[in-house]
Amino acid sequence: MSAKSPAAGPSLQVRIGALTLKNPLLAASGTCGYGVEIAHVVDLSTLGGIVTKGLYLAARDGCEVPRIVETPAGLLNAIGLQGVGIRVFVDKFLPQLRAYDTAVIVNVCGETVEEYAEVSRIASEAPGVHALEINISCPNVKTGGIAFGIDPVMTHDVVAAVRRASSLPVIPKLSPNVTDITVFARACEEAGADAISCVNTFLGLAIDVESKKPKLAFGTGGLSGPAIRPLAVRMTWQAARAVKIPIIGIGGIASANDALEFFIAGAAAVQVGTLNFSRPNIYAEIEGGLVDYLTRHELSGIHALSGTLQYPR
Amino acid sequence: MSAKSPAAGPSLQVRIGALTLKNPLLAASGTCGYGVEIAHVVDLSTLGGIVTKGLYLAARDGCEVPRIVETPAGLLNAIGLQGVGIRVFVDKFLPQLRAYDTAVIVNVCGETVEEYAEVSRIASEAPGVHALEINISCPNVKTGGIAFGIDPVMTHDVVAAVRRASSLPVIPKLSPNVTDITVFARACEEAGADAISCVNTFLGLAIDVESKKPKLAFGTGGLSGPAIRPLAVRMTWQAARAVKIPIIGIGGIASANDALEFFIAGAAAVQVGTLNFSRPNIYAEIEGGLVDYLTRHELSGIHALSGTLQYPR
Amino acid sequence: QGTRGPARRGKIRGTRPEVTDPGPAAADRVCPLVRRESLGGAYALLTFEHRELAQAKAGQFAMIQPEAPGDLILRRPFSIMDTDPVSGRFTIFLKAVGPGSRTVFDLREGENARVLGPLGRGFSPPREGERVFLAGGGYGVAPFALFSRVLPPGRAALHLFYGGRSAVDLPLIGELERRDIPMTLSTDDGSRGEKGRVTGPLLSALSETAGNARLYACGPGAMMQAVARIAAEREIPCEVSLDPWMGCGVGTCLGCVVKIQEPGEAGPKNRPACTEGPVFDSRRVIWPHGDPA
Amino acid sequence: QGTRGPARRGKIRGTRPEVTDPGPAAADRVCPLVRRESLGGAYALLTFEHRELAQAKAGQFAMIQPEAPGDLILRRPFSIMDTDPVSGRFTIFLKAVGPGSRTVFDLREGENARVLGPLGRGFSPPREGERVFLAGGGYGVAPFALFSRVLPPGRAALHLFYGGRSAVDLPLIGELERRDIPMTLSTDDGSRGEKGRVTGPLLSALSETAGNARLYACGPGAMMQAVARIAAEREIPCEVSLDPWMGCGVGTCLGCVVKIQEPGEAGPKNRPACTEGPVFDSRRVIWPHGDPA
Ligand SMILES: Cc1cc2nc3c(=O)[nH]c(=O)nc-3n(C[C@H](O)[C@H](O)[C@H](O)COP(=O)(O)OP(=O)(O)OC[C@H]3O[C@@H](n4cnc5c(N)ncnc54)[C@H](O)[C@@H]3O)c2cc1C
Ligand SMILES: Cc1cc2nc3c(=O)[nH]c(=O)nc-3n(C[C@H](O)[C@H](O)[C@H](O)COP(=O)(O)OP(=O)(O)OC[C@H]3O[C@@H](n4cnc5c(N)ncnc54)[C@H](O)[C@@H]3O)c2cc1C
Ligand SMILES: Cc1cc2nc3c(=O)[nH]c(=O)nc-3n(C[C@H](O)[C@H](O)[C@H](O)COP(=O)(O)O)c2cc1C
Ligand SMILES: Cc1cc2nc3c(=O)[nH]c(=O)nc-3n(C[C@H](O)[C@H](O)[C@H](O)COP(=O)(O)O)c2cc1C
Ligand code: FES
Ligand code: FES
Repeated sequence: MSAKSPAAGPSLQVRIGALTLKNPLLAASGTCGYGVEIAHVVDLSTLGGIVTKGLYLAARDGCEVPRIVETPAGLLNAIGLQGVGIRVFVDKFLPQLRAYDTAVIVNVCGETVEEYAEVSRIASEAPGVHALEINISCPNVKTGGIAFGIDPVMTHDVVAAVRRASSLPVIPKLSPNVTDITVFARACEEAGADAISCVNTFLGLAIDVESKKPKLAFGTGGLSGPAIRPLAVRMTWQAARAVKIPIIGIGGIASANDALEFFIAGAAAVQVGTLNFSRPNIYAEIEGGLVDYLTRHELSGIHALSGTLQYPR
Repeated sequence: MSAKSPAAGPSLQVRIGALTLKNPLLAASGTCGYGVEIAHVVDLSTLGGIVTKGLYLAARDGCEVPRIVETPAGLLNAIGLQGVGIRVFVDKFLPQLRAYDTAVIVNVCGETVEEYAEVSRIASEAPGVHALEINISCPNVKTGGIAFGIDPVMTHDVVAAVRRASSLPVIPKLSPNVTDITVFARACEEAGADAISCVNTFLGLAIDVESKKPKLAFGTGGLSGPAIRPLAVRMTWQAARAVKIPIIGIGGIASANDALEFFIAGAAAVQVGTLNFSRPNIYAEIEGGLVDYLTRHELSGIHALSGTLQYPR
Repeated sequence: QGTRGPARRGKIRGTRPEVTDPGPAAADRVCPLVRRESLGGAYALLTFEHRELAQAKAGQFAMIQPEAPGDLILRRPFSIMDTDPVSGRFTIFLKAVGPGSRTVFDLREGENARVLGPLGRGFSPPREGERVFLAGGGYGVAPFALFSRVLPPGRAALHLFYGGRSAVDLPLIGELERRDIPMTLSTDDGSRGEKGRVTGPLLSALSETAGNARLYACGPGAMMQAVARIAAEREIPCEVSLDPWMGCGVGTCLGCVVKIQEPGEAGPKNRPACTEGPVFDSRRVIWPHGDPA
Repeated sequence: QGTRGPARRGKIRGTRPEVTDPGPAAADRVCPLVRRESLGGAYALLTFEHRELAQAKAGQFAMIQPEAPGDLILRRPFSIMDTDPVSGRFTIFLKAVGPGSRTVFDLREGENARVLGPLGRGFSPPREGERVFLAGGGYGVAPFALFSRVLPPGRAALHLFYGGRSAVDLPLIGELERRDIPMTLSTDDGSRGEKGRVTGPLLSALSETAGNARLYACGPGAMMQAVARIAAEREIPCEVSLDPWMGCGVGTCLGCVVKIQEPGEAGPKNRPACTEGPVFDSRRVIWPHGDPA
């Protein structure tokens, strides 16, 4: 990893397994579509990478509306992985995405281990896909999804199958809805994962008291946003100490300061999710804040900050 | 349970096992001291009950400061169960508390199963204690605490031991830091619990990026406040469907509407925690809101609202 | 929720002209509030300054929140009611109904708002010689202010049916009169204009209409659905502007999907109203509650 | 963090008279802001109206937040700087340092604040004939405004040492002069008053003092610790007003504990500063960083 000298300004470049990102800021899955949707609002080339909306083999229509509801400092969503399917993505969107200087990471979904493997194989053969994020943690589908992410054995099976099906960096995305995240981090490492995304949304429920029905048509949903940040930072810290592979921190990042918490906790890179909806240009602000911080603290690069938390015990 | 006729106004009376509360609003453990501290700010007789700060056999000095830090719509705390010990509580505070028309619930802590049992025995023999809340879910102590709450077998052992040691209603308080809260709810029911408190705080971490140290002296802390409400409502709903004993809903209640979400999800009563700090008089507001809602919906009492959620599946 | 298709499927004429100027590119801008006018109760007119946004097309909207940090995460969508490309200003008509609209409602002159826009596909222009009938209610009447001003020659043949529950629910009358838009008012309780729904006067007008007509509806769902039904029965081209709950405005959150069935498709698909709409050919819309009796 | 005990333990005289009027009972009140005066930069004086709170004792504080809902959960503690029992008003001196103080700082006249107070144990009055020396810095000087006004006869013998980093850090000079409190100013950079820390002029004053003296310190931790040390060495009674981070103000959150060792106790105990303080006999205080060299 070419860590520039402070003179040349701190380096934001990071390595995620075989993948090198020009900066550690990624747009999280499900919050930036297939990238092209936001290309006119934010310059994709300023991002280290974008993670696509979850993709199965076939197209899916997702849940009924309402699909999103705001909660205190949070967003509860049950989209249900509406998507065009991996083939349409490869044929229609990927070519447009390649015009931008940013890493393209496909968020892989499946109802069976075989589907995960097949989607991964198709994505891997397409030119312009840089890595696979394995979504074993979506709380908003009735089959698959989170079921794979709360059982260490199933987690291992899915990751191992994808590992066999692809030579791209494999990045399982963990569910926070577990007692001990380190168990799942280790299962992923043993199954051959190159990195770990930490974390997906927390299972929540919001109720409309007048109708006595859930506010979301699906019922429960996944909680994201600043509300969950302290929990996501804690899990990132736990996971980073449990495994050797890099951790991508995710959860409630709304400023450079928030991102710094994840790096210090042990993240090698971070993803911004919910805040894409209200602050599409937040990346420039975060990048500026990181450079300023690294300069003030005389660090050669962001990689030198990862895992520097001074924990009391 | 004497459900008044709508004419006489809706009833707020609820039963928690053998314990009858004149209203379903309790002050949560650790957020109202031993009750007497707030007696001059809020009329304790307007509360259904108060749950004491966690009590061990001996007095404890707790964690170093900083012990609390604000997060988005949340509060992260690591107090470390500072307390006077059960005997001093019984001798010094309990007599003063008995002057008020409110149920006194002792929050029982222990480093061993035996200590839980002994604290429970002492509390049970003291006149004026109405029930025991078993704290198997404090994330801020190095021994005991949450360890008991994230292992169903240990949960069962603690609850069973307390059950044997006391004839008072036994109310284990569950930790939300688990994959499946229903497993723990059932373990409590099988061990003879009369009700379940749902939930304690979520394990979180906040980092001061300039010093690269946790913002709390203890390191990690427990997240509470509105931020966690959707997660606590979901767990209350899951627990209520898993067991027959009543559930006491806890987590981020800041208004009558928030409390109603818990009742509809299946809670028989609720506790207000963090909001005691900023809105000590919130109980009157919540009680007024409940009565208004029950009247508008022509319900005989709050008991008739519990578990009325119309879930889509 | 079961969803049924439209009652009758007449021959579907392509009602959206191939080339519709999409308007200026969307971007996230910070705009100062230069004028705030209360229209009484929860209603207000807010005029912001921004060159590009002042180029917005009729029917487009923007995602807006105060620049000052608040306790809400998402912005809220508001239609561009009117623009002044010369002075570089645009106006929204706002009804405060909850926390999000309230934060915008509470903005004071001189304060800034974050405005992501202009967004969405607006109304398509009528064809030469078509008689244009507009049906508006609630905040939905807002975009017709701009729409009616920018209409090509056919303008004279335009007529607006503006309805609400009661007189107080027609706060925009003054603004619309100032733009001298021919109007027929109606209220459910008869406290202003004709008694009853907008569809009443609309129907009688249609029956008196010789030649081609085109409908545009924007307002409460039930009203738009009723107008769509009238259009379907008479095989009159009709556009409706839907307003599902929106999270991002740019097609990424998929929170705003509506069921749309394009010609030749086996069944309806969930499509984001923020990018494929908010204005849709009413014949493509599968209404959530099926057809009204 | 290891914590060491005070350097020397002289004989400890009971410095807190048995009966100190605790002031009016604390309660949660909604108070209108009747006067807001900026003192430049991040400093402001805020005067609220409330009969009971206007009875607060010197050294007491209140937990304050705007009545309008915001995105913060906890209130913030602020000392009662002065009161006017007649008009039923009280004033706080505020420095905006972060989000919580900022929300109070941003209050406009006419808006309401939730004020929980008066809270805590204030300063104990000096004994007959004692010379009173006050050491204040930062917002810590605020409570001395009220304290000096309500002092019994001994008043003449009072002197305030007001110090800060630089001249701009002494924004309260005007207010204190208006109450003609005898003052000696000092700044670290010498831009106003004597160059150096407040302890400099305080020491020389003490050396010139015949008879009994009593010290009161309120300000940055290091300053209070230095004053406490001076008092300990000379066995002069001294009270310090501590300001740990506070969550509730009433003794329930236990977020504000400080290490206090009462006479006869084996070791220090964590005690809530909000109820047992914020004013403590300096000899009971175990400072977090031990004694300064
Ligand atoms: C394309 C579009 C254009 C719009 N144009 C305008 C406009 O010009 N002027 C204006 O005042 N409003 C307009 N709205 C509606 C406005 O966005 C909502 O009123 C606002 O988002 C409500 O948010 P809130 O936080 O204030 O209230 P919330 O508390 O979020 O909602 C208040 C109540 O309204 C319901 N609600 C919320 N959003 C919507 C919605 N979009 N449609 C229907 N019901 C909703 C909620 O379920 C709740 O019952 C438009 C909406 C869309 C989608
Ligand atoms: C008894 C008491 C009396 C006080 N009287 C006044 C007063 O009269 N006028 C006034 O302006 N302020 C006073 N303060 C301090 C004031 O309460 C804090 O500045 C405020 O709580 C900071 O909160 P914030 O959200 O604005 O800043 P935060 O972002 O919470 O804090 C800003 C910075 O200050 C630090 N900090 C926060 N609170 C404190 C504290 N209590 N002590 C030391 N450092 C802190 C934080 O760690 C952070 O580094 C008093 C505090 C106490 C305990
Ligand atoms: C509307 C929405 C849709 C999402 N869709 C996906 C998805 O398709 N696949 C996935 O792995 N995560 C998905 N997520 C989770 C986010 O990628 C991210 O892990 C989570 O939101 C936490 O980050 P945040 O707090 O910054 O939003 C979604 C989140 C939201 C809010
Ligand atoms: C400062 C603080 C101290 C607490 N102490 C205890 C405790 O001693 N025992 C316990 O069972 N729960 C304790 N809790 C947890 C609360 O009782 C409650 O379960 C939690 O805060 C969630 O409710 P809330 O969101 O309304 O605060 C504490 C919470 C806070 C914020
Ligand atoms: S509002 Fe987000 S997709 Fe339409
Ligand atoms: S501030 Fe809560 S105990 Fe002192």
